[in-house]
Amino acid sequence: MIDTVLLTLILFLPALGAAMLALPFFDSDEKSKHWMLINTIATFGLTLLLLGDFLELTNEQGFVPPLSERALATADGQNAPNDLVVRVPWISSSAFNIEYYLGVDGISLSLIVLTGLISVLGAAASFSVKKFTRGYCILFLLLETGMMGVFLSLDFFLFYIFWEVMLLPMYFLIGIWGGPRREYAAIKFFLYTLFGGVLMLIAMLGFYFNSDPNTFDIIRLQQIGQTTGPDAPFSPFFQRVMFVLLFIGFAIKLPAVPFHTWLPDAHVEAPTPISMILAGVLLKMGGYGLIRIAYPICPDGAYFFAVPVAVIGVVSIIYGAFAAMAQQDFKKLVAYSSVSHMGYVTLGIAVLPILSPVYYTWGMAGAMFQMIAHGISSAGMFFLVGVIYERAHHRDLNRFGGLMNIMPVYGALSIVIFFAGMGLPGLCGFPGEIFTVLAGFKFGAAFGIIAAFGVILTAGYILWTVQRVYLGSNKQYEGTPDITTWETLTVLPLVFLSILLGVYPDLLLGWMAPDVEVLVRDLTDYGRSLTDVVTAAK
Amino acid sequence: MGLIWVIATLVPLAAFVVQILFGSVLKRANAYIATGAIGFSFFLSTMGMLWYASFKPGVLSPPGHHAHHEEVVEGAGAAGHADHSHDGEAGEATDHGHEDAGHDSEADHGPVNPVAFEGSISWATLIRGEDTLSKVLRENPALGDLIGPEDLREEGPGVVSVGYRIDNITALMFFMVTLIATCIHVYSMGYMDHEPRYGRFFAYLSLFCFSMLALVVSNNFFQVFMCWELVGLCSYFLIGFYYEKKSASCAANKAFITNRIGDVGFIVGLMVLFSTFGTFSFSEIFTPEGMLNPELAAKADTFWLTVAGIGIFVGCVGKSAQFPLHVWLPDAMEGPTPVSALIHAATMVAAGVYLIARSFPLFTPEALLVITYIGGITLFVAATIAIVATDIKKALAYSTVSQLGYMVMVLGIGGWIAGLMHLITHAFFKALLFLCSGSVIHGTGTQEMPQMGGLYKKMPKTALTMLVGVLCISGFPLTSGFYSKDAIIAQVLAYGESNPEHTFILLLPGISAGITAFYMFRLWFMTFVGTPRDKHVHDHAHESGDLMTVPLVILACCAFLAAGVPWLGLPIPSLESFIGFGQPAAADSGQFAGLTARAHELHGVASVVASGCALLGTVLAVAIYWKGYLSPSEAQRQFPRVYDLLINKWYFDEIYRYLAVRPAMAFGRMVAWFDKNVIDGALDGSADLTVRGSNFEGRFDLGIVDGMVNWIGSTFFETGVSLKRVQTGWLRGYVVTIALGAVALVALGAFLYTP
Amino acid sequence: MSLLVSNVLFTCLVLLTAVPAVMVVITQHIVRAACWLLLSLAGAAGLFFFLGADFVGATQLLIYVGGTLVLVIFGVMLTATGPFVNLRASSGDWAMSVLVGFSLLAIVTFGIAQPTWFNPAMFEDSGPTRASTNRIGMAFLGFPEENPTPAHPAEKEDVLVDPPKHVGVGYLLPFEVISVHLVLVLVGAAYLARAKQRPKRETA
Amino acid sequence: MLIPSLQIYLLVGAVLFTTGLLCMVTKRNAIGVLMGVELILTASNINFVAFSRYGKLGLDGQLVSLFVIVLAAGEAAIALAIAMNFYNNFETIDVDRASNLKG
Repeated sequence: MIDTVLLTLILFLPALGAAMLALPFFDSDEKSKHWMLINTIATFGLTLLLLGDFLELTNEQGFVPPLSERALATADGQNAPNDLVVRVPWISSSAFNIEYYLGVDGISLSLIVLTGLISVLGAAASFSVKKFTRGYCILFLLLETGMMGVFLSLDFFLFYIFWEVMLLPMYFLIGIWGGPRREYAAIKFFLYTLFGGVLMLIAMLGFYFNSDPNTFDIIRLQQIGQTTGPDAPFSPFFQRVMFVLLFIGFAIKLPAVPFHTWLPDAHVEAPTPISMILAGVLLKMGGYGLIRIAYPICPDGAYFFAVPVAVIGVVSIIYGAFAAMAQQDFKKLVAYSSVSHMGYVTLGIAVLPILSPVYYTWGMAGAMFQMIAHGISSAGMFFLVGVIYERAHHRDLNRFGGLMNIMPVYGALSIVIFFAGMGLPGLCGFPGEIFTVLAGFKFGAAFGIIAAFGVILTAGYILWTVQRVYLGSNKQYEGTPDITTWETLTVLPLVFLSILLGVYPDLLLGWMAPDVEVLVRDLTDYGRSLTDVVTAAK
Repeated sequence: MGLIWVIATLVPLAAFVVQILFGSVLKRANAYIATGAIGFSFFLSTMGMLWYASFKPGVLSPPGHHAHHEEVVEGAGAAGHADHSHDGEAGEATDHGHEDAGHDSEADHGPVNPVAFEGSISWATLIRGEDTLSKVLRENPALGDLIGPEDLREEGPGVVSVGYRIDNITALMFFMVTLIATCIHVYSMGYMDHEPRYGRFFAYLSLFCFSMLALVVSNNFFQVFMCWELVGLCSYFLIGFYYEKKSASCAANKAFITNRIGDVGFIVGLMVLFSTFGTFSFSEIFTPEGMLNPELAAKADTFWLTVAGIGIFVGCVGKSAQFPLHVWLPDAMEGPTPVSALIHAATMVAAGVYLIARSFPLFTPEALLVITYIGGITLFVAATIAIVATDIKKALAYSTVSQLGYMVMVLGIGGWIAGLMHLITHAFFKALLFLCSGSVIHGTGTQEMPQMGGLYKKMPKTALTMLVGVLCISGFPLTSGFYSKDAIIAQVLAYGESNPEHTFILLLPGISAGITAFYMFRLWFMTFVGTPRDKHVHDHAHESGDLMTVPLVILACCAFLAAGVPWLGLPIPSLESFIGFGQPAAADSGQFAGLTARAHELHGVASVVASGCALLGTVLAVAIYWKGYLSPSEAQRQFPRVYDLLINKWYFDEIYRYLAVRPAMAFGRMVAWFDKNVIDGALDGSADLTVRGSNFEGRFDLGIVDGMVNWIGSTFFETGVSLKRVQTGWLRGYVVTIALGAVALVALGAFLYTP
Repeated sequence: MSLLVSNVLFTCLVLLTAVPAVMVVITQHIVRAACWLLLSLAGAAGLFFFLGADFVGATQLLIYVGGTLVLVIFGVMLTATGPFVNLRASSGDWAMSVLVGFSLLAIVTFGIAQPTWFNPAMFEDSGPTRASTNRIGMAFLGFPEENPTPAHPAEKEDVLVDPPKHVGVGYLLPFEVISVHLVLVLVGAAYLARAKQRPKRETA
Repeated sequence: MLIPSLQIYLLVGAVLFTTGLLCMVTKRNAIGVLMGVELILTASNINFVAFSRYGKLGLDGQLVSLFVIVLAAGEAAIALAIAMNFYNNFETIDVDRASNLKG
């Protein structure tokens, strides 16, 4: 399949499905749900196809050519065949230069596949939805298009559009199908993200008007941003200001600590599948934005603010872990654990002043790996919490206990997922955590060591939770049915991936690391030229 | 050939996977799979061991030829490079290379460095292929100056690999672990017979065996760390095996979290290695003869090296239950007894000691001093607590901690051989002791020694095998424990000679040797001799079945003979010589130069001291607990303070509860509060403010903006209303008005008119 | 006609016009007011004659005095029942209206007394234009006088002149429109004035 | 003794106008008001005719005064008809009471 069609189909198949749900044929809830599931599975299949295509791009040196190379080879308006970059002028009248510009590299591809997978599982988990099912399915599919769009877009304008597109379905999904405080949570989520989006918009326009010719092309902006010298279009000061704007915008999504409070509320109130999507995919957009946009376009800002960003990362790790430890609500605990885990992402991305591409690759690749791993483990955790919530109708940790004996299969699956979240070697949480911590140490010993202490706290709250929920004995929930086959099938891919990625991370790094390396090399080259300037000044 | 060990490692993993996936089908057959797997591993490791020992005659040289060699023949592991190939074949090719090299260095120069087989596959590739620049630099270090300043040079680990490295301590550890594990598997089939989660127990055991073996064979610190956590996980599962009991799950949590605290230290060590050396590989960090790679050492300053050493040691402190992280091990006795024997006595807890031995050249003198002191404090504190322990397993657990303290301490003073020797011998006799205690528990249904007594007649096999274990641990002559403890005392004496300032810490092993003998015999006497103290327990007691006693007998033989049979004077290598063959040069140079030789000279004195202390302790135990010359309760009354301190385990749990656990929880609550009230509060406050602002603005809108519009409208309206009055309908008035208007108009014109 | 006679006559005519007009205002009795009005309008007609506008003066007498005023007097008679004969305005009204009226008069008089009016070039006496009906008719048709300022208009009177060459826009069409209008007005007036049943007062 | 001149005519017109106005204002009788109107119209007629004689207006002044006379006749007819109707409907001829159309 030619790449244009493939990428476009991945992007719009869910939206198309959503549109078709409006047909009168889908008059029953069952039909809608099945259609949603089929649609997400088809999209996921396409993402796998995309993965295959991507791996086929490998050149004789055993590398897939970097995205920038492929993107620049694709002339405006005409596409090189099957280089997985689509570039068509969209709003080009009166020199707006907005393009329908999609492309994948290892970094975005892993997130796209993750999105596809989590969407399938989310759709599968949505079978318990009772209220306004058809509307739910439509919003769900629209949400998927939004998420795919964010990861696929290479045009900042397009990126921004999808960023906002994703927001609205999410708002309704939380606000209509959520828990008792859903309106508060939905509005909080909406406002937070919108606030971030506005900052991003400012930065976007800043880039646009400071580039010559004015462009929204992210690849082009990256090149402009990485230009050094006195006549660079983006001055250091400009880059720093833009970096702060972008960082706050993405840190809200990530979420990093001072901007995180929407997350526990949104998670607690959101229905289970939405929690899965939220934790599994939406949080990754923040990290992806940092990696794809904030850092490459504003490397000077990144260098300038490396220490504060790393501090935010470390504080997120510790703060999230402590906050998780004090929670009574199962979902809230998992939500705070997300804050803690995404702190590793921030830390891993922040450590670029190491100036050694090899070492920084550890941080960056660790951050990427952590995002994928967290997508898997936290989605699993939320699903498992949802399973027990459906049976017990509460989430109070202190009222559970003994579920291991009552629901053995559920217990076993939970243990795997929770231990993956804890970062146990052999499960997916470990590589990302350890890589970022190691790189953090290279950056500054204190960062690494304090982040490493997060390991204890994580173990503390996860084990305590496991003990309170699964261990011990409990008469109250005697006879609760074990996890159903359908639910098992939903969570099994996550369990399987947790183990697979933990045992053999090269599987993911194999296609992700080269692109991370390219990015890291660009950034460190920029940093070195900075130090050259500094030494020359001395 | 390294594949033997690789397969032997992976077999339990395969067994684990099969058991987990098909556990519901297999049910009790799990036990056979697990036992078969570990048995097969044992078989393979035996073959490997024999092969390893056979292909190099130097290994088989009898002891005594322990002359120190200035000249170190480079072993086959010299190449010591990480093999980045992605399959086993290339690894095997390297092995052949080693083999050849091994044969080349067959020259009979007495002990030479161990042959090391190595192979690895990449686990996480961050830099695909080798970076050209770093490749050039690695090959031509001299070019570094030309290429750029030091700090900008591109180097560092682009790949994290997993692999194996087989040298003599690996082979030995592997053999020990598989042997004991096999015995324990068999034993467990009897012991766990009536357990509901019988199958799962064996699955965990298989996973544990895999993790432990992978730890032992690993060729880099990173893999060690991963396995380190995995054994911790298995330990967690097995301690919490009876998870319905709150105490069990708490103990499991405690074990895991305490271990994780140690692991943070380990991670710190890893971080230092990573950022200063840029590699985790043993063969890159250490030279083949067992020194720190001077190239790398030049890059690191002493401070960070010490931090790395202490960091890794902290990991060992956690895993090997050293002071101050020893508190988890006694609690870990909540697990089934075979687990206690396997994990918490023989293998996992010894992994810390193994790691110290492994990374010995890394430790700076400062780090070693820390190790010595920690080990010394541990061995004494744990021994004292063991005196008053009444739970048979807890007594053994404290004994384990104490014995581990011996190993750690002696490693700290350069007793590399002595430490590892004690590790091996201790593994056997402690496993034996635990299994015996398990047999007792199985037979009586209680763990409390005050309820036992006079069980000898009921369970003679258990009693006799246990007596062997007790003799071994007490260090009675001819037993394995005698040799290892003797080696330790000799090392201590030798070290004390050259470092008199540390005499205090060096007294502790001797004292504790006596205490060890005392509490072990106390345990045995309280259990097996005297009058039955609990009628019910005694009546109920019975000897265990063959499945349990046969492993006991095997282990008893092993424990007795573990140190070899040097007393027979046969030309078979003793344990000491086998281990000594692999001693790193670092343990015999620098501050430890000549110490090994000196220790050899002091063997005679040491054996007298050790035996004397042990005898003293034994006599005391006989006097109190067998013959009843002295009353233990009288002693309690005499020294109430001491007794309180000991019975409360030196108040460690309480201290931790008040200093660590509760503050952490409180801090957690504080953070949650902060989150809920301050951050969210600020947020809600600002939202509220916005709402108020909007309300104000709304009012502004309503009052001013809308008001303006309304005002204009109403003004016109009211003007109209007031003008309505003008519209009087009074016709004549209109006329007047018109006229008036005309007049006014003209008057205005006249007024304005300027000719 | 000697100058003196003409002056005396003029004075009489002025007084005949102005004094009855004042009397119309002053008198309270509506019938008397009508009579005074008759005199005043007749005086005005006299002035027209004096000005040489014979046709206008005749029309004034015929239509105004003969037609309109009779109509008015009819109206007076029809409505001058009982109290309505003497409807008095209040003295305040009087005071105000006198004030206004006199100030208006003062202004107009002041205007008339402006020196501009004495500019003979602008307002010279062009002599009486004894416009015969013939001439007026021609004027209505838009045929202007040959000589706008006839030095001897008497010589030319009663002579049918040839149609002048230039034809301007005459007043014939307005005159026709007004005539038709007048007819309609009269018809309407007849209709309105037609005696009919007084409609019942709608209560509520 | 008055000598005929434009100013005298205009003055007569002014007097007539003023009296007409006063008549309109001071008469409460609708027909009285009508009389005032007639007076005012006459005043204008005098002006027109006077300007027809003095100045360059020529016959146009006379023609316009003819129009005025005709219109005054029509106006009088209509006004009287209205007055009659008013009288019929309200049983009065007092214009002060004709205030039904006020706002």
